[in-house]
Amino acid sequence: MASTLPLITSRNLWKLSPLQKPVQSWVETLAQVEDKKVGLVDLHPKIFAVSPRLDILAKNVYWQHQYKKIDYRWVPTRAEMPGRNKKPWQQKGLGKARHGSRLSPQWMHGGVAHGPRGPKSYFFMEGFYQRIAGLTTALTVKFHQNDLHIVDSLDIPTENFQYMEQLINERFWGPSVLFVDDTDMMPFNITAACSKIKGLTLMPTYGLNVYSMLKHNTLVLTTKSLDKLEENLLYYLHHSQFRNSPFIKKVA
Amino acid sequence: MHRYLIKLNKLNATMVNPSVLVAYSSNFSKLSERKPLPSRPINLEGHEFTSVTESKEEFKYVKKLLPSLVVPDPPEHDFYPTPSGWVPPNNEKCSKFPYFVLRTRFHNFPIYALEREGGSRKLVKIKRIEGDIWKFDEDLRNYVEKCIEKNEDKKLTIYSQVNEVQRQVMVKGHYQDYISKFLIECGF
Amino acid sequence: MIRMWSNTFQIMVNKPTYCFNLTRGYKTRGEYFRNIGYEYNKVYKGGLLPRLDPKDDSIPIPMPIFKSKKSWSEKKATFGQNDYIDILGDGSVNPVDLINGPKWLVGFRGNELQRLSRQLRFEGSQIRAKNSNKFHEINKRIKYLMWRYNHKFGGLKK
Amino acid sequence: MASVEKSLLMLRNLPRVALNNIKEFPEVIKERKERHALPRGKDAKFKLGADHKGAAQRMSRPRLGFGKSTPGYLRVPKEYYYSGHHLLRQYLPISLLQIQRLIDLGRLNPNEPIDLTDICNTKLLMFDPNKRHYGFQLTDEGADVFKSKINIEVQWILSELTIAAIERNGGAVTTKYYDIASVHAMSDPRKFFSSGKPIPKNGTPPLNAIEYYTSAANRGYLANPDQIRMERLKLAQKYGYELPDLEKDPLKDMLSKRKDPRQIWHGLEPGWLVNLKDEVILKPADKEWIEYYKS
Repeated sequence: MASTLPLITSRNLWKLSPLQKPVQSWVETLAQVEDKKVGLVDLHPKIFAVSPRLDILAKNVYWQHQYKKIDYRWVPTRAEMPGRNKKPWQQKGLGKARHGSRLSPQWMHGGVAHGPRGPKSYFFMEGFYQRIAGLTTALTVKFHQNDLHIVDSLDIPTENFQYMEQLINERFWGPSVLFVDDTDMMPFNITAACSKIKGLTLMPTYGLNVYSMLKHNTLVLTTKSLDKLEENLLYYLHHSQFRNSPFIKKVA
Repeated sequence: MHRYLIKLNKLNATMVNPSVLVAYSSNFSKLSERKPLPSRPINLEGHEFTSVTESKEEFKYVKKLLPSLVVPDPPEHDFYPTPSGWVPPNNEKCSKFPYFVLRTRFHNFPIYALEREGGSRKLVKIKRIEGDIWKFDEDLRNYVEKCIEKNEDKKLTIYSQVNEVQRQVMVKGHYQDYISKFLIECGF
Repeated sequence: MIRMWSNTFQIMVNKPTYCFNLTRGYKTRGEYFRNIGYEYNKVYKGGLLPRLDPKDDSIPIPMPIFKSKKSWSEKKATFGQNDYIDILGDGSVNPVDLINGPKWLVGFRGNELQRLSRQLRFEGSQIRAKNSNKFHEINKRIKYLMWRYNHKFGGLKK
Repeated sequence: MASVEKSLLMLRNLPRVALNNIKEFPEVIKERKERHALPRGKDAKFKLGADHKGAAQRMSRPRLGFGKSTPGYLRVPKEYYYSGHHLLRQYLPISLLQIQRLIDLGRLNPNEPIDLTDICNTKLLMFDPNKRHYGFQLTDEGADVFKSKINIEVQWILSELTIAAIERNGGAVTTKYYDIASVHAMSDPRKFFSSGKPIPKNGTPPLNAIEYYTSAANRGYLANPDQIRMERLKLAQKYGYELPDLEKDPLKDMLSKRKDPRQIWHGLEPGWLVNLKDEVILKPADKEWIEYYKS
């Protein structure tokens, strides 16, 4: 059983402006099915109480789809069609339509006029601070819709997936849950349990992104990943370097 | 000299990447005769290197050159405003208002003077406004109108546009000085 | 082929029932009755000969069998992972380095002319050595695009 | 009360935010669509800005500047304003007001000599040596507001007022030339040290700059110190302020700290190698090496 004493009572928030009040959240535990609160934690208002700009979320999701997308479709034009290109029949006298080549676009098996042309990339980089705003807005929206739960650690007693199902039903978590921990190697039990149920994914903190947060119904953060998240986001929110210069790819 | 440099590259981050050594010939006309250069790693055997004296004390000068990129908190001054006119936020004053304006990461006010249509339309944008934005807009306009009356003894009405979703106010006319005075008086 | 007792038009189920997707939220397919009383092939709607038998109610073009979208496959569940690795990671990795694709396209966007000339710069010598026809076609296409972008449509890039 | 809390409260009653119910602002979507759309309605019937038939519609007119008897590049007279601009040296302006604000906010340390690296480390200005930025020039905006005692080293000074403003408060200013290699090193020390190159030896100023850096009026680093002392007195009388005596000043050694003409950082000599990983400085003992890097 989890220790009766509250695990975590307070966290010092870095660069907290006195004008803003911190937001508070429960700390739960996965050690048992019933929902037992294990502590109370302060969350930084600059990350978890940001004005919910859903259009920034839309921009980030659009960027996540586009910047990696490479379209490999390709069709030959009439100039690239294989085979001979003789005039099908004489110009005049047969009463038929005049044609210069069998490979023009109106012919069957002819070339394509304006078809998709070869590997095409849709790369662009969303602004650096737009992406940070995307992360903070997604965290704020998740938290204020009761979809963000903070746990002490991802260890569960058994590797049986029914345990996870009962836990999720008991606590009214969404059918799909995103577990985020600070380590690369997740504990064995939870990986075994989550691999059997569709919709439960495990992710390290550096893998967190706006699309996954919106795709999964609930987001479960461990306290360690919460600290790492706040530390990184606040580091860049108080960074002295202007980072809005466009991304310049180093030519090979 | 050249042989010496090769060894030192291994000391720091970038190892010499063999694939970089492959040279692409840009002109394709004479390409068929020339084969691309074989890429082979640099072998370091057979080079003798000079002796090096190591010293750790002088490294403190190097540390001074690599400060953290985070903007530090401003130091305590004995009286405000400082010579350059900077005033820290004053908590007692600002608790009286139902709104407040956060500072930028460089501890300045988020007031930006903009120009549209090549300079014929002058605007001032105030960002990062929290709390009741409509009340803030009202007080701001009254304050600026009073300032104009006092300083330039002209009766003017100030027009402004409130963007509630983006927490911003756009004021017509370059009155950033009066606006910053207003924010200082509010203690933000 | 399971055929309902009445002659009214129903969706024919030409595969055994195990193909229904268990996670599907709605009733199974066979339980709906649609277009009751409508005989599909009674009125000739044209189309290639031979004409369809009016008494035969089967659909000329079979409906695709329902397949669930598998929206929780491993690839889809972790789509977008590591997109913010330069912010949440230790700053040494950039999401652009994780894009896999042709070398001349990763981290680049341009119209066809720019893509082709960049492809030549990166892999021109290898393409020429391996596939001289493709090399010739690329150059031919570049010449045509240069002409089109500079002379057609008054400079509007189409 | 319209505020962030209100919008967050609203969120509690709205359905869960998911991929299918978020969208950008309608204006942004409309504006993005209109960018590529063809004209509709009354504009549609014209021929996309092309005239009626002939070369104008078929856009086969000769390109800009051609078509007349003499082509454009011969007809239009040429003025060589920018000839050789790519060879000139550029100095980013930084005003005394900005320096004072940086000192007030603790981003510049007034108790240490300030040079090009410290100003670059504040990342206030977009300093890029590839654009032939050779350093910073002090401008006199905010001269009367300036009140701190600093030992600053810049690359160019235009007006005497800036020198007077600094020396009135008991500070010291020198102008020093750095060649482009050392400017590359000084603008981003971390990147330079991780590139594995030895600390560069600063070159001598080019011919057209020697006269500037040797004159005491500009507090050049090659000027004679006695003449500089004399110039300080002249400025004090000209601008009517009482020149504080540097000898009795408690910060005397900091204020009089100068770099060797070949040196680019305080405490580090050219030719040394810095190993960031093991935090160690390597001083080669090769005779030929020492000879080359001896100032």
